[in-house]
Parts: sequence; structure tokens; C-alpha cells
Amino acid sequence: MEIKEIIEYLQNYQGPVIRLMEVCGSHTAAISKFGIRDLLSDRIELISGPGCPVCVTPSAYVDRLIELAKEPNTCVATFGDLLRVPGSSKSLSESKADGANAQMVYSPMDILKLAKDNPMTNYVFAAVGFETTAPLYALLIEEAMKQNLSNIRILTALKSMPNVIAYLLRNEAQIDGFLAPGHVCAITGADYFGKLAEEFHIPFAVSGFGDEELVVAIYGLVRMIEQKETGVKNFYPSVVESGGNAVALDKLNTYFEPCTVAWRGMGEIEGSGFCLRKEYAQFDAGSIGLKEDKKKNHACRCGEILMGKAKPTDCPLFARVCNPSNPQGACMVSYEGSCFTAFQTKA
Amino acid sequence: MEIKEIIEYLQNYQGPVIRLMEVCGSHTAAISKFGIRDLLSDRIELISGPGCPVCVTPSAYVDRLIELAKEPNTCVATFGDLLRVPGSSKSLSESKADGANAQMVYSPMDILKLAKDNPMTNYVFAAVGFETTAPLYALLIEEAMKQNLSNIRILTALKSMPNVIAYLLRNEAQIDGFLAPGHVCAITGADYFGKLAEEFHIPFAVSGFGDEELVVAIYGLVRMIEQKETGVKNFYPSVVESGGNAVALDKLNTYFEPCTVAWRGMGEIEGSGFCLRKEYAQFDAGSIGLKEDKKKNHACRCGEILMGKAKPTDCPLFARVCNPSNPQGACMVSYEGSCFTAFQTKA
Amino acid sequence: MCVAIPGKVVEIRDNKAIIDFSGNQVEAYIGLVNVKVGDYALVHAGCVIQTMKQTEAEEIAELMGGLAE
Amino acid sequence: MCVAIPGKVVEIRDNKAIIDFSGNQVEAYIGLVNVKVGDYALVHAGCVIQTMKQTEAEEIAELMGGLAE
Amino acid sequence: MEKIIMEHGSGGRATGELIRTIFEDAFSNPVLSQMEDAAVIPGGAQIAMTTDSFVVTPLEFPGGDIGRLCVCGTVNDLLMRGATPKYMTCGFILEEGAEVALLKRLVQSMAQTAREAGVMVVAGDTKVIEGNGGIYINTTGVGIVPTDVDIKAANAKVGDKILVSGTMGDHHATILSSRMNIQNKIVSDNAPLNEMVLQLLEQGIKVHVLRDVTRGGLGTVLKELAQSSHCEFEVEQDLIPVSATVKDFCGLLGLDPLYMGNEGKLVAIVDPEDEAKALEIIRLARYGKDAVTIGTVTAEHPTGNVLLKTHIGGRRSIDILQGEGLPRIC
Amino acid sequence: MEKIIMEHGSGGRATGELIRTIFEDAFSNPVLSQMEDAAVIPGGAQIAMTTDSFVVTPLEFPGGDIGRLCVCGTVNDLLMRGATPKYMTCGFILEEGAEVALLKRLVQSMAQTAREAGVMVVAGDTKVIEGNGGIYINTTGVGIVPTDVDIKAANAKVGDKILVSGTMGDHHATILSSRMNIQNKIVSDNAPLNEMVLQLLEQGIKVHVLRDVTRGGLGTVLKELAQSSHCEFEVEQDLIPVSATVKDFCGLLGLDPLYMGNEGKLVAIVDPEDEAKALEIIRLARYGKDAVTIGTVTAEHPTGNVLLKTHIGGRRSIDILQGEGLPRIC
Ligand code: SF4
Ligand code: SF4
Ligand SMILES: [Mg+2]
Ligand SMILES: [Mg+2]
Ligand SMILES: [Mg+2]
Ligand SMILES: [Mg+2]
Ligand SMILES: [Mg+2]
Ligand SMILES: [Mg+2]
Ligand SMILES: [Mg+2]
Ligand SMILES: [Mg+2]
Ligand SMILES: [Mg+2]
Ligand SMILES: [Mg+2]
Repeated sequence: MEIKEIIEYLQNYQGPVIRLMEVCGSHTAAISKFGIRDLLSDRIELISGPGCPVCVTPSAYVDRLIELAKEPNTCVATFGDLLRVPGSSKSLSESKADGANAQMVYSPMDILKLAKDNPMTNYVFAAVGFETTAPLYALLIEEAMKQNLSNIRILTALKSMPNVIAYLLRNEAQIDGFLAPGHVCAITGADYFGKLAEEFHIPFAVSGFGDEELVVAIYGLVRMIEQKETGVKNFYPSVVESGGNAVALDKLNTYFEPCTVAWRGMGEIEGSGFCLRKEYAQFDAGSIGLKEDKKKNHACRCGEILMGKAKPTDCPLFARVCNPSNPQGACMVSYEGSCFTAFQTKA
Repeated sequence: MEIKEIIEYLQNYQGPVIRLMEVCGSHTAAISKFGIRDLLSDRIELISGPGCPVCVTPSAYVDRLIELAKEPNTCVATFGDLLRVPGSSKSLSESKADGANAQMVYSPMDILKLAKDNPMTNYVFAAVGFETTAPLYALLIEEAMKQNLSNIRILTALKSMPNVIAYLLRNEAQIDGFLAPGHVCAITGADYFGKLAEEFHIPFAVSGFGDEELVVAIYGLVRMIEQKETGVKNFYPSVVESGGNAVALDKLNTYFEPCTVAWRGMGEIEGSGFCLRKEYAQFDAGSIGLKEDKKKNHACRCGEILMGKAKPTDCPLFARVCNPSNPQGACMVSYEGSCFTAFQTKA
Repeated sequence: MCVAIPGKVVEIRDNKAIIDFSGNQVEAYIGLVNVKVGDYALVHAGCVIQTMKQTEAEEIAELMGGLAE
Repeated sequence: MCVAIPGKVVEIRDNKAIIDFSGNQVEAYIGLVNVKVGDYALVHAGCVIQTMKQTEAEEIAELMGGLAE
Repeated sequence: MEKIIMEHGSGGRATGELIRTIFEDAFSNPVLSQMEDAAVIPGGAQIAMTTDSFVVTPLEFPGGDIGRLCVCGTVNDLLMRGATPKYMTCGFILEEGAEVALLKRLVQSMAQTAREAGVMVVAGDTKVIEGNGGIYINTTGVGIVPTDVDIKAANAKVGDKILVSGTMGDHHATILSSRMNIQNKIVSDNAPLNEMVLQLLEQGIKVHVLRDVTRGGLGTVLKELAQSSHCEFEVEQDLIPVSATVKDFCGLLGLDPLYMGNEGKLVAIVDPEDEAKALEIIRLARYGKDAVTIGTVTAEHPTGNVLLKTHIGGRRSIDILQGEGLPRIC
Repeated sequence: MEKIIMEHGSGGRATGELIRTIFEDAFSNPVLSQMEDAAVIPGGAQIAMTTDSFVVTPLEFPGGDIGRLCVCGTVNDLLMRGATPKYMTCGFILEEGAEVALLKRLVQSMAQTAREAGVMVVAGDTKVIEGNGGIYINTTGVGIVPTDVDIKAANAKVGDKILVSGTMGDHHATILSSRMNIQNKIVSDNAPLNEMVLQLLEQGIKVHVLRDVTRGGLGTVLKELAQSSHCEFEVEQDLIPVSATVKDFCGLLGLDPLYMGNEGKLVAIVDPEDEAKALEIIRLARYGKDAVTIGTVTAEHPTGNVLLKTHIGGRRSIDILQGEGLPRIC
């Protein structure tokens, strides 16, 4: 089947309304960037889920990062987006103006060199991410130990996919199928979502991040729904193997263990994150108990949006008080956030 | 006698050539600024002596300051002029560009507050000066002890007047009389120079720093010479008492003791300086043995100029290679240096 | 965001690989995957997270076949 | 350089005095001299080093007398 | 004099020496060497004036340096109003510790670019601040505008063709490559665009709008122009020229080439009649060989809108740059 | 938006917001609000152009602030060539952490001073750098010069009278008082000198040279003018106006009022015939009430010389400022 035919199919779809959720922030961003919504019938809705690691970070975590960054001789290293996420009152980026020492890096591994070159400075990496990113922090700690670097710690807000999806489905999210994140599956294998598919009778399509890859996976989901199929189909076989990446999974399990963590706007979800194992507690910069999630603005509907229960445009603040220069909620911060992408591409 | 008559007298003086030395840098600067040379007969010469604390500092001292300023968590605090004195290769000011941490302050006492506010930083004060300034460092250490501040030290290059004057006179400096520094005498009393006057049969006139005060003291010296008087006459009685400042002298002697120090361009002179007593060695930032005096430029004649054996204009570098923006010797650095003042007011 | 495009491994140095993306060379840790020169690799935040097989076309075709009406 | 002009002590606070120079007020330590409000004081690098007597005119006149031809 | 020290900003002898040894030579012209408070120069009935400060790191980068950049930025802004660039001032803010040899190279690069662009540096200023060797330059330019020329952002008309003069993102990608330590052969496009602009005007092309694509990138520029003209633009992603290396560079860092800045590229909105001729003129001019049409002004629109047709055939509105344009990594 | 963050320099939305909320209001005029790459404005046959960057700390000081200062500096430099100040650009370099409320005050002060000085702000630019809340401003000015006006440093003639418009050192002493924490009532003299200059010209005074006394002080200015004119000047110390407080302030720090800068004082060298009338004009003008004659151009001199007759009757040559003009304390 040619891609043109697939698009035609999706454009002309006239069946019952289908609501598909992409749970990966990179999918959200790519869908926007490629204008994919424009290719779908009005009866196929794409909903952004809680898959942007930045968007799901509770305010207590950001507040703690700021606290650390203000400690003398301490530098918080982080990916770019996280700098701008509001905590209960300010973001890391705004706190730099108050003397917080925060630095953007390309890779968690970059702090190995920084820590070695500046032995008097304590580096804390803001370790956010899902199953894809968590193994990198395992590698970081492994290297820090090998190189005997005692001035490296991480503050974790690591999330795991299955239990938050289960939470959505148990809390009446109206979703007919999931675009499963290709890179999570690259680590975990495609079967990772099999139990969920079975329990909730819902289809998953593993997708890559290219325009055609997304269109194909969406088509796959639509067809599975039409044919009342459940289970997981892998539309990203060049990267995703059934067993995933065994080395990475092994490292993940060596350094981390599942734990209960808080999600912005959704509260605590059992077993929905990873924490450092006790044996490696010396690498933890105080990640435990960062559950408080004070909204900067009470009208912010990030939580519902992350659950697929509301759209950005349903929020009274959207594009009024809340915009990317002055985000009221995390969904407006990340380039992958639902509110951000909705704002950026609004007609 | 009116000031006008005094000036007339000095202007019309036709006797044998008289060479007067002002040993205080502030006198040198004031004489220039007031255009006093222009008021004197050609037969009265004013020669600048080794009384500018900055000009007499050997290069090893500056090098050590730079070394300290480059140490992590160390800040060298200093009076403005000293920033620009060349060491064996660079000045403190130039070294700031290489990462040296140096700060100009108004008073040595300013570092008490700095040290208190920044307990992680070690402050080293560049303690230069003569009898006038030395008691201030005594006060500084006293206060540092009272306030329990352990992050304060001083690097001393403290000089004393009598032995360097004796050194000049023993080394054939052609001088007929001395303008004695008013503020040194404010501390030590006017009699401080009595023994020298007696030993070398030479007159001293203690002078203040105003234009009329200087003219009166010069007149006094000329008259004493004409009348073949020696001894010390106090033309600054409003400030200088015969016993000096007993409290200050007492503090000076409590914390410091006489020692042999090196003078730029002249070498070591016995008993010509003050060093911290052993009991207070913990306040010393390594002042002992800073004797090396590498000239930045071998043609520099600072030493001879400080001894009154040469004039700035005798130096082949003067106003050519050597100027205040690119000083080759310390005499071109300080606003009180002979070469600087000669350059600044050259016709 | 995860890098969506694969790069080609052009060199391996100790625990890192140099990976080329249309002329952009980045260094990436290889502690999570066994890679060799010539492999196509996915890099995420400075680490290789997976190598890429060249089999997509057929597998997808097969999948699609199953979905066609 | 040493300050050539005296300032007037306008206030004493613990171990420091506020000294006025034609409207410029500086704080100076007084650990080296006993000063009281109203005194004229010489300040050097943030410390009072001497107070000033008001007797100059006569003393100088006397000195000069001895020097006159 | 190896490094800049505070004294170089004193306004006294050291400042004079710095000016003589670094600036006078490089920029030598009779106006500047008078060293007056203000330069007095021939004017014109209508003048254009623009200012920009340049704070780029690194100071030297593949294809250029801050010296070339600060001339190009100001000259191009004048050109975008149809002005002939004539005079320039430069204000240097130097951080203590700046390397004098580097400063010399940058100033020589400025001077050479000024010659290329036909502008005379008529006044300058140097200040020194504490810091770690950074160099910041402000350039302000004055040009003469013929009274019959009226080029501005509000002038786009329905039917007009939207042209760009070459590949997008080269400058921005060059700078970020250095900062993120990514090795590639991308070079900055920093260049003065006199030839293409003055040729368009001389040859009577009906140029409605000109805008150089700098900070904020093509996306920001198009949206701003659409807003000013109250029009809807439609541009086609596949027509927007981006080199393969820049494209993958953006992919690596999660950046969108639409929001990547240039320093030697422009958008021209021209009467549809003149499209072909305009393209030919730009392509023949220096720095314009990759010029193409990327879209059309399709309709009036009260608030201004830009529609992008994506490779796969989707359509989305594009907005001005949000946030800092930082690399997204995770 | 309390403090400046890096994003305010992105060129995207945050920059736009900053411009709208801070700059647009304060400077509002039809040219600026077009927000074009370059402002297009009416010119004149002969124009004057000058630039300066301002890096003063503290940013606000008794009697003024960097906003007022940066307008006065540029306006005065134009006036010193006999130009009528017309247009100004401003380039802001903001360090991360700068207080937005402070920036607002400074910009409003700029705008007010610009109104006082009759200049229109026609273009602006904002960049953000890392740092600790510092603010640096470049202003570049353009003025129109009547073709018959020829005022420049080289024009002093033997016999001319040397005037200053008021007391020396006020601005410099204000800044140093803040930095050295010395309490006094000294206030900066920062002011635009339009009225006195334009009145001198209007009333036909034979003004040969004008120079504002800024960094480097009167000593530096006089020496530079003597050099340019190849003349010897003789000035009398007792005639140079310095307030008692500034005099003692200088005494305290070992500074010479001759080398203390102002930001609203000028030296005028005029034909001796016009001395009295010139003094009267300056004294009647705003900011000129303390104007006096301080000396005379006494002779030709190949390299330029300035002789100062001191209070006690001595004579000395004065040179341009050496070193940084730092306080001498010991
Ligand atoms: S638009 Fe802003 S306030 Fe509303 S839900 Fe999104 S992030 Fe929250
Ligand atoms: S002019 Fe310079 S080189 Fe010569 S003696 Fe003086 S300081 Fe030394
Ligand atoms: Mg000027
Ligand atoms: Mg511009
Ligand atoms: Mg520009
Ligand atoms: Mg200037
Ligand atoms: Mg700094
Ligand atoms: Mg532009
Ligand atoms: Mg100027
Ligand atoms: Mg100026
Ligand atoms: Mg700009
Ligand atoms: Mg900085």
C-alpha cells in the first residue's frame, strides 16, 4: 500500500469517532511539525498523553532543583527544556537571575568531564525521562564510580510508561488506541505494552518519529480499531526488537528500582517511576518525597490535558495569560508539551 | 613674614646650589601639583626620595601578590596604585586578565567586612607603607582577632624612614637638607629624625601637604642651610607633636618588629622595614624573603632616581618606552612616583 | 525528545563512538549497546540506545498486509 | 598618599567616627587616637591617625622669626 | 599590551593608545581620524538608520567572526529598507582580559567587510568592563534612501511571490556546532547583501518587502511580515532550501530549521510579474546563487497568518519563535 | 517578568514582549513603532554622527541614572560639532538577572531626557548576556549641521578665550562617592546642553571650539584641544570652578579635580571679542549659570601645550589623564 493511499484512507475515514493518544512527547512534537492532524478526517482525533518528561514533573521537583542550584559550589546540569519549567514560584532559568547556578548540557555524560575539571564544584544532574533515558543515568553512575568522581549526584524524576497508562484508562480517559513510543520500546521491547493491551482490550501501535512512520502507525491503529483487534503491533521494526535492549535493561535494573512517584496534575501513581536503589543512595541529591505539586495558576488544566480529558483550548488561560514566554503550567513549557505545540501551530 | 615675601626670597635666591630631598611621595605629588618648582630659583633643586611606598616595592613582592591572587578562593585587596606596579613580568592589574582575583579598597579595614561576608574566601591585604600606615595593619590584625576572622592575612612590604635616609647619605647622595614627611612624624614625633640630623650634620624640616606649608618648610630648610643649622624643625605643629602618637606607636611595636627588607633598585637595607612578630605569624601571607628585584627593563634607573642620584629625564627610557600606560619601573606607576610626576607635568 | 534519525558509526574510541549524521559528527557513549564501525545507530542524549536494522520495508509491508481491507 | 586636610568629627559609633570634610562624610576607625565630637582629625586610609591642634599660626610665626635674616 | 585591562577604558592615555594601534589603522579615513566628538559628513534628503549589538560566542567561527558579523547585520538592515549603506559607528564593550591580538583580527575583519559593503566607519567608542575576556560590539548604520523607494514590512500584496536568497540556518548551525562541540563542515553565511538588493532596485524590480533572516529564523520573519501586511502567506516546506548537513544537525538537537537564524540571507516579497527576473538577479549576485521562490501571498488576513505545507502534505500555521530556541535534547 | 532572563534576548516572543512593555511606550513615535529593520527619516545636506557606550555603576545615582546619561552623552557630542541633535538609536546589552522594574525606570528616564533634548529614538536593539544583572547601553546619534557651521578641535586661535560652563567633577565625584561609600550631597551634572550651544550659534557668537568635559576631565580635554589646534593654552587654577565639597572629596581620595569627568559641562573657545556675550548666553541658558572664563589661547605651539597657573602662583604643564584615574589612598 502506498503512503498516498494510506493518507487518502485516513482523510476519508467516516466511521465512528476515534480517539488516539500518543504518550510520547516526541510524537506530539513531530505530529505538530509534520502537520499530520491536517491529514486526518475530523473523526480521527489525536490526543497528547503524559509522555513529555518535562511536563509531568511536579513543582516540588523544580523547587528542589532551584534549592540545589543556589547552594554554594553546586551546579545543576540539565537538558534545555527543564530550565524553563515553573516550580511553585519560579523556574530554574528565572532563578539564575537570583544566583542559581544551572547549566544546560547536551548529555548527562557531559558532567563527567565537568566534574573532573572542577573538583570543588558539586554537580547535580536533573535526571528526568522515561525508560529511554533512565539507562543513561545508570551509565553515568557507573562511569562516575569507575572514575572515582565524588562530586556527581542526580535528582531523579524518572517515569515509567505502563502504570500511568493504566491510570488513565482506569480514570475514564476516552481513548481508543495508543501510539506507543518507539524509543521506549527500543529499550523495553514492543511486548512491554502487551499486558495493558490485554487488560484494557485496547490496541497499541509502536511508531517511529518520521512523517511516514507516524502516518503508517496511525493507519495501523485505525485499522486495528475498526477490526476490533487489540494487542501491540510494531511499526518500527528497524529499531524495536521484541526483547528490547537487554544491556540497557540490565543496567537500569542494577541501579534503579520501581517506585511510586508524583505526576504533575495527576498526583502519585503507584509503581510509575524509577528511584535509585539503596546501594547507590550516595548519588541521590534528595529525590525522595518530591510530591508536592503546587500549581502556579489554579486555573491550569495541565493535569486533565495530560490525561486526555481536556484539550489546551479548553483551558481558560490558553494563549491569554499562558503562553510560552510566560507559561502557567508545564505543558506550555516543553517543545513537546501539548499546550506549547497547540500554541505554536494554532491557526 | 608674608607668604609673598617667602616666595620672593626663594625665587631670588642666588647663593650656592641647594639640593633638597622630599622623602615622602605625597610631598612629591603635591610639589608637582602646586607647581612649586616654578616658584624656586634655579639654584634650589627639589629631589624626590624613596618615599613612595609603591615605588620602593621589589618585583618579588608583586610576583608573590599575583601568585596569591591566582590561588583559588583567594582575593588580594590593595590600594589602587599597587594594582599597576610591574612585577618581574606583569602587574596585578594585568594578571586580573589571567584570572587573578584582586580588589581595590579604600582602607585595609574594609577587608574585615569582606572577610566576614565571604567566609569561604581568603583575603590577603597588600600591606605596603611607612610608619604612617603600619599602625593601621596592627589595628586590622587586632580587629581580625577580636572578630575571630581566620580568613585574613597580610603580605607586608612595610618600610621605615631613618635607615633608608642613612643609606642614601652613606652612599654619596648629594643632599643638603630633607623635607621630612609630616604624617610619618604625626605617628613618630618630629624628633624621629634628630639622630640622623646630628650624625650627618644635615637639617630636616617637617612639612605638611598644603601649598603654603610646603613653601614655608622649603624656606625653612634654605634658611637653615644658609645659617648652617642642623637639627629638625617642625613646620607642621598642628599635627606633629614631639612625642608623636603613643597609642599608634604602641600598637606598631606590639604586632611588628624592625627587620631588614629590600628596596626596589637599592637592595636590602638593614633595619629598614617592619615585619610581623612571630606571635602573629599566622597572619603573614609569606612576606619573608621577597627580596628579588628583577627589573622589567634593565635600562630603568628607578634605583638611582630614588636615591637622588639621577633625574627621570636622565633615564633613556623616560617618555619613550616608559610612560604611565606602559611603566618600565615602579617610579612611573604611582601618582607619587618621581617619573610619573615628571611625565605628567613635563612641559 | 529522542533523535529520530540514525547515524553511521565511523569510529570507536574506548567507550565512545563517533557517529556521523550527514556530515555532523557526534561522540556518543556505547555502554548500552554493542556497536561496530559501519552500524547505523540511534543516539539519545549522548548515548547510543539502539542499532538499526535494514529490514523495515518488508516487515512493515507484512504488517500492512494484515491490516488491509 | 596621606590626606592633607583635616575633617571634623561629627559622630562616634563604637570604634569608628564619622568625619566630615566639607560635606563629605567618611567612616574612620579610631583605634589609634582618642577623638571626640568636634575634634579636627587627620584620616589616613580609613583610620584617624592624629587630631589637629589649632595653634599653627603662632608656632610657625615663632619658627619663622628665628629664621628671618 | 597583550590583554585588555581596565585602564584601556579610562578615556586617557591607554584608551588613546588602544585606538591608535587597533582602530585607526584598520578603519583609516579622513572623517574618523579627526577624532572629534561627532563626525560631520554629507547627508541626503531621506536617511535610514539602524542599530544592533552583537554578543555572539564564539567570537570567531567557521566562515566569519563577530567583526564581519556586526558589519553585515547593520548593512543588511539598511539594505532591507532600500537604503544605500553609507556610514557606520562602532561601540566596543570589552571585558577585562580580552586578547589584544584577537581584537586586532576582529577589527581588521570589520574593516574588510566594511570595505566590501561600501560603508565608512565614522565614529567609534571603547569601554572596558570587568569580566572574562568577552567582546561586545554595537554597530549603528546610516544609509541614504532615494525618495521614490518605499520598501517595508506592510507592503506585501495578495499574489506576491515570496523568495529567499539561499539556504536557511547556516549561521545559527555554525554557532551552535561550536557551542555543542559537534564537528561538521557547516560555515556561517555572514555576508553583506548590497549587490543583490541594489541590483533589484536598479533593475526596477517591484520589490514590496525585504527582510534579512536573522535571529528567530524564517518562521519568525514570515509571521512578522504577514502580521504587518495583514495577509496570509503560504509556503512550501520542500521548497525552503536547507542543506543536508544543517537539516541533520537540527534533527540531532531537536531544532527546527524554520527557526534557525542566518546572517546573509533575505526574504524578498515581489510583484508576481517580476518573480523570474528577481530570482535571476539574486542568483547572479554575490551570496544569492541558491535563491528560490518558497511561496505566495495568498489572501488578506486581519491578523496575519503563515501556512506551511509540509513534505507529507499536511498544513500548519507557523508562529514566531517561542522560547529561546535552545537545543531540545530530551 | 521581574528579572531579565536569557530568553529576553532570543529575538522571538519574549524579546517582543520586552520591547512592547518597556521600550515602545517610553519612546513611542511613529518611526520607531514601525519596528522595521531600519528607520527611514528625513535627512539634511550635512549630518553629524556619534556613538558612545555607557557602562556606569551604579546604574542610578544622585542626580541621574544611566538612562539620562546615555542620552546626554550622545546629544552633547553632536552639539559639540554645532549640530542640532535629531535622531538616536539605543542598543541595550542586559545581563541576565537585571531587574525589569529598574530597566523600566531607566528607559523612562532616557525617554524624558530625549524629549528634553529634542531627539527622537528611531531604532533600538536588545541583547541578553550571562552575568549578574548589569545593564550596558549604546546610544548613537545623528544631527543636522548647517553648512556654514565649522566647529572643531583644530580651530582654536591665539587670543581666543577659554570658557567653561560650570563646576568641574560633579558627575565623577557622584559616581565615586557611591562606589567608595562616601556620604555627601554631590549630585551628577548629567544634562543635555542644547540650549547653551544653540543659543551661542543663533546669536552669532564666533565659537571656534566646543568640547564636552567627560571621561578624562578638563585636563585631558584642554590638552587634546591644544594638540589639535597646535596652540599653547594658559588657564588659571583659581578660576576653574570646583565646588567645595567636590574639592574636599578629591582631597580625600587623592584625586585631582582637573581629571574628574562631568556629563553636562563644556569648554567653549571663542573669539575674544565675543567673550562677554558668550558668557552671558551660557549663564542664561539651562545648566550654565556658573560659566566663567578660565584662560586664554596664548601662543602657537607645535605639539600643543597647556599651562596651569596654580593658586600659589606656580606654573605647570598639564597632560592628558594617565592611568585609570583610580583613587590614590596611600
Ligand atoms: S494553557 Fe497553560 S495554564 Fe492552561 S493547561 Fe496549558 S499550561 Fe496550563
Ligand atoms: S622612566 Fe621608567 S624606566 Fe626610566 S627610571 Fe623611570 S620608571 Fe624606570
Ligand atoms: Mg565628547
Ligand atoms: Mg539593525
Ligand atoms: Mg538586525
Ligand atoms: Mg566615546
Ligand atoms: Mg562579570
Ligand atoms: Mg534585520
Ligand atoms: Mg559620542
Ligand atoms: Mg562622548
Ligand atoms: Mg536588532
Ligand atoms: Mg559573567
